[in-house]
Amino acid sequence: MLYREAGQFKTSYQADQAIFPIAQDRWFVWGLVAFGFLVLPLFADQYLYTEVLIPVLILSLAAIGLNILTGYCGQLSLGTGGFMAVGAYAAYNLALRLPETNLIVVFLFAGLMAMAVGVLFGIPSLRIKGFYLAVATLASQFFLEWAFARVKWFTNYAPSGSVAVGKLELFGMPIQTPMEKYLFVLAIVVVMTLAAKNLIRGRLGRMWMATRDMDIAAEIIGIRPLYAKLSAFAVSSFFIGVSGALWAFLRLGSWEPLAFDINRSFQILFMVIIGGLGSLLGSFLGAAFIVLMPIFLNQLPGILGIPMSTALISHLEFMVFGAMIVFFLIVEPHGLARLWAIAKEKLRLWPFPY
Amino acid sequence: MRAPAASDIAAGEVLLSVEDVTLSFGGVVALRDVSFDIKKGEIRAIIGPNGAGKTSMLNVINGFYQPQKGSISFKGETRTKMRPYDAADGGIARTFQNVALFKGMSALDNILAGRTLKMKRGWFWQMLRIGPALTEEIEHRKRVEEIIDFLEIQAIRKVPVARLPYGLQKRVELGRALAMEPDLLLLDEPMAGMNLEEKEDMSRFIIDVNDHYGTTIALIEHDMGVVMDLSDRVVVLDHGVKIADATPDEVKKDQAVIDAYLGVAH
Amino acid sequence: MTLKILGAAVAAAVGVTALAAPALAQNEQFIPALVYRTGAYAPNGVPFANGIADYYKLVNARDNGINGVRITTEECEFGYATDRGVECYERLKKKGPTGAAYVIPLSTGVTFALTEKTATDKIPLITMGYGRSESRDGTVFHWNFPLLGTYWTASDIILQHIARKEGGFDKLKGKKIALVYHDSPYGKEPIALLTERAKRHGFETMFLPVTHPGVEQKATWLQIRQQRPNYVLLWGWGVMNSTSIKEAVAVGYPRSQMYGVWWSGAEPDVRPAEGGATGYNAVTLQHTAGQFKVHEDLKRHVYDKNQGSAKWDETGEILYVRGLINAMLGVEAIRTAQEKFGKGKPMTGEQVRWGLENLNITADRIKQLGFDGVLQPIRVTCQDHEGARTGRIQTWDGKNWKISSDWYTSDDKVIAPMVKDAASKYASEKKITAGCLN
Amino acid sequence: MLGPIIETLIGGLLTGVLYALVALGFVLIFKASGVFNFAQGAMVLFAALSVARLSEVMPLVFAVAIAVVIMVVLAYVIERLVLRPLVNQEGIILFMATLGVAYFIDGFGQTVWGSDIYKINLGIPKDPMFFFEGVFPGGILIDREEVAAAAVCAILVAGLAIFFQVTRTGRALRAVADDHQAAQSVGIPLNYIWLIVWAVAGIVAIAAGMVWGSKLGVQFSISLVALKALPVLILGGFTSIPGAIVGGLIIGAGEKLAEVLLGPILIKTFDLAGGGIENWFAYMLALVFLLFRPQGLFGERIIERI
Repeated sequence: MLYREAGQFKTSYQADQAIFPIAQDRWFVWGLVAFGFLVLPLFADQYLYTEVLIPVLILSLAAIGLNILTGYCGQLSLGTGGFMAVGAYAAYNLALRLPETNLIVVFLFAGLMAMAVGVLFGIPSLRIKGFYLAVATLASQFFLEWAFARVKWFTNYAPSGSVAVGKLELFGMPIQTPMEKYLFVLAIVVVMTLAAKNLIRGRLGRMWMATRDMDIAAEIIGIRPLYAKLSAFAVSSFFIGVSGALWAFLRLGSWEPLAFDINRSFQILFMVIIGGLGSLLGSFLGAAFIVLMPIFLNQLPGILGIPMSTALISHLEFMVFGAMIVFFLIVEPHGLARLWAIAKEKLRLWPFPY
Repeated sequence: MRAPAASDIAAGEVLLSVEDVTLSFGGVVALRDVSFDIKKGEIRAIIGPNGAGKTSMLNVINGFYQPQKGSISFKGETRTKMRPYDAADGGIARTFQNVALFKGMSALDNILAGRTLKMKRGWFWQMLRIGPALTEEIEHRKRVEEIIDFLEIQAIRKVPVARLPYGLQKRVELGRALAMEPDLLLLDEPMAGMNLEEKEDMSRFIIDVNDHYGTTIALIEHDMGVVMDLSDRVVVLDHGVKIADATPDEVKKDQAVIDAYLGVAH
Repeated sequence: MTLKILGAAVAAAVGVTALAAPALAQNEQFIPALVYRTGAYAPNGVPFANGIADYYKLVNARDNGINGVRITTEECEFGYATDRGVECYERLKKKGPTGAAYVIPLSTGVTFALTEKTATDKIPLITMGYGRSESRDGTVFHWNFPLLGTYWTASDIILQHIARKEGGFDKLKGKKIALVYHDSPYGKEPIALLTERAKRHGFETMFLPVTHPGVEQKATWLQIRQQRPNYVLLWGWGVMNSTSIKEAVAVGYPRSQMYGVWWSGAEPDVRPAEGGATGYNAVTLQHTAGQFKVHEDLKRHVYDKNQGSAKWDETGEILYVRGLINAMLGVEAIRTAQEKFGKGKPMTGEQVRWGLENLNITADRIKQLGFDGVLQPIRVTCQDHEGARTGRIQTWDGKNWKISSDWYTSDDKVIAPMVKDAASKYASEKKITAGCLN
Repeated sequence: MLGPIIETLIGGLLTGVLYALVALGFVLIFKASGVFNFAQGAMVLFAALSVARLSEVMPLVFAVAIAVVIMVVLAYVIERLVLRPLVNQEGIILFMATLGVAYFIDGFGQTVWGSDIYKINLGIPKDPMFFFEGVFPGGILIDREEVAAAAVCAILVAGLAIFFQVTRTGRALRAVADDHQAAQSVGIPLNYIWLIVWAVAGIVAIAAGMVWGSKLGVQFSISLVALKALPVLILGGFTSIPGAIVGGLIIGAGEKLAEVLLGPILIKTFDLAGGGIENWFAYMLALVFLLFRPQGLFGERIIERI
């Protein structure tokens, strides 16, 4: 009964094509955004910011990027970690060599550099499909990881190979305390999610989805496969690049190439698959799940009072993690987003059985 | 809907001509020295028994296959190496023998996908979706709504195409092809697997498209009744060779066609 | 059915945020323990973590904590991954009545990541035998304590030993020394000192990085076989160490010409190669393997009450003993802080920092603690956070480690200027004014 | 200079054979069930751990026998709990399921067998053999262990090739790989076939695990060797056994030659901090081949029909 769209008729095409045509959805999302900006900062403590909210938001941005490439355009990629590294090091070098540049420009530059590299490594996708492409994108992952560990210019000749970021500030306001960092990340993520939603609803999104579903038919109705696939790689790498820069600047502070290794690519791929391929909401749900699960598992013995050695806990973490992935894939191959949709449908009937 | 592109060819002139095209896959010869033309505004049928090379012919016209010999001239200019999206750009649209719709999208989105070539706004505007991008989106949405009304599929606008019955899927595919506002529409067995009542609907649509929009149509069909009623001229292919090219009445009486269909030892 | 799953997922998410940490009694000193007991670095991480945990149990059991303040600790697994290490630090730094007393990251990568954070959170970093070599200069790195030796010290001691074998530093001219190192901040630390020494004495250097986790080294050792360096220095960690020694056996490079840093010279590194590792040398962080007087207390107070985290015969191994020593230095620092800021009270991070900076462990204090013959006196000052710069070379004879040299002290004429300009470069970059805290 | 090149080449070829051994497991399961099994690395680790720990308490032969039993049981559990509910799902869902299985086996293996470094000694002497001492200074070094491993691999490959081509179950396996439904429709017991395939892949994992285990010591990082086998797969094609061998040889030799010869050149020209180009060079090499043949050297051509 809570979720009934009876009586909500659209009079204009614009209204019909809105992001959330059903009023309940609209209020829910506006409520969520307002909660994020206004209510949460009141009671969230430092640990909640740095270990839960900021990682989930930044990684969902990367998950959105990968979702655009794999969920909407059907190109499987395992190179996410490498593209995040490109964003991080591009931002670091720009901030180092031109210290006064505004933080927004730094992150935009990071996105653009990752976009360029993404397109370059997207070219094989024109001839290669499916798992061959996934393994081909591993070439970009290992090459980028190697380049940032070896070419000294990227890490400003630091003998240790690890680079660090100084004090951040935006239009004069310092971004130091966890809350400021959180609000900055939240603002960027909300804006970029809206941009992603608009791209997906528009012409570009349809081209991606057409290429995903049947690329021959797409070609025949006038969609150039080169344009569709490379634009997907470009936009996806832009999102991943910005997320890489955010991860380095706001989450880590000081990092080395190993922070963006192959495990990062797998982590983001897990988020997209568990969250739900081809759904922005799925990217957020997947990111939240993958970030919270290990933390929750580490604290579980403490809560239940069973003394466990850390080795056992971390082995358990591996096992439960693997089991959860298999469980979710069996129960709902289309991920948490579909579960959410089913829940909404249940809400439509809720007190009544049918 | 405005008339097809203001092409300089007057009605009745040759819109597309196929000059002795030969297509072979390794040893297998699909088409051998086939030549025929399609005049502007007419409904041209291509018939022949199974495996005669009808779909291959369509694929050559639409640039999916590259013929080993011969050429095709469309709207006056002869083209050699052509990719399918160049054909689409030039104004050739088509439907498929076994429906090739985008399963992950709704019927409305499938038809809107047909508008891709017509929409011009760049990424930046699409991202903001305000001002010019929004007006463009709305304007093209209006155009698509006209096609939806024309094909009477208003009810299934938001339904993912995978859930639609076969007949409606064929209609959505026709809608997508019409959304490209083509000069030449290639229909590959639009009525295959349909019952009588659906066939009548589809025939009415084809005639309306031809009259209302003046679109030239090349039709591949097995149902002789439909072919004879709808088409102005008929090409008959058999084993990749053209054996007849005339009006429906002449073709009906042509002995070679009857042998091809009824099967005579060659 | 699916609604039930959704309910469980939501409960899980809520469970985490509304989580109340188990409240700790007031009079306890909390010390976090960043460990790795799984993954490619477990073979070295496990004995070290056991050593630390057992020493805290010993202090609690034998002397009922430090002047009556019992030690509580909590382990957090981070598998030698820098970002998970930072995550563990963030989670454990506020626990206990006065927060974390100090942090032992056991990873140079995590040390780089935490250097700035610990300065703002006011929690000292004890990086015994690792960390940033320039953090020895306490006037700039107020919160870092690379006690007993940095990697510049280790590599300098090895070079002094090689020079003595060759008959003097001038004999090194024209020789070729290779460094096989773990491709991370840890592995890259000695490169600066080796290049500096190479410039002074004219020997050739050859740097061969091994990518994480160090399983694939065939090409590296084929290069060594072809270029024939006179000596090979090994800066590996985890499974990389044993793989290096096995590959050396495979290409026939004499193990007697191989010298490992104190983190590449423990039993888990040499046992897998069985007989092949005989003759392999490593520099010692002062101590070597074996059981000392402190082990007797350990047996009576901990292992007899089967509280020990390792098997008794493993307690003599190098990394376990190093864990004991590291915990001992931490406890002594807290004890020194309590002398000044009040006995019988848990110390804050800032007070422990003062304790560390004024750590003075004399020879008879070492005897009292049961580490005689193992350690030399350690004197930490604001300028010198290293405290001691001595070490020896030990050799694996197939069954256990034998000391094969007498004490060396790293040459400050070479290292001091390097520390000076590296520290000043860091100070200018981070806008820190050099000087001692209170 | 010729001596080192030949030596590196031989070393590379032998390492390539070891990669092929791991790649074989991938090919087997992909060829017979269309599943890109990312858990092969974890299975190699699990097999190596079980052989190592068992051989501590019993002679090697018994340890291997029990390990075979363990791997068959593991295969049954995977098939029953993971694959059966996911029949007819698209490739990416099955790929993700194997990723989940890989994590589970990693955790489970280390919980049961422990995460220290264990030894497997196959009784093969470890010191190297030297040839052509006269011709080249220092002779050509060949690692006896790897030669033995190459022999093991050759036997396995021959056996599997025959198994696939000749035997009835082999043909059934290939039918299942093409189309699950079609195979089921002609009465091939799909689940039974998958059980065989995963069990055989488990046995191949034991062989790979023992060889890599004796070379590197049995430890968690063995499961990362799977990442070295991927370029072999894309070069040789996912569906061909000879492809895995040829791919392994090319990648192994190419990787080692690049590291030893190309590495120093790159370091000088770009003033890099060290070489280590093996990892990405193998993938780039495979990628170049892939651009010419998008389905690998021996893989079946993908034909698109509309």
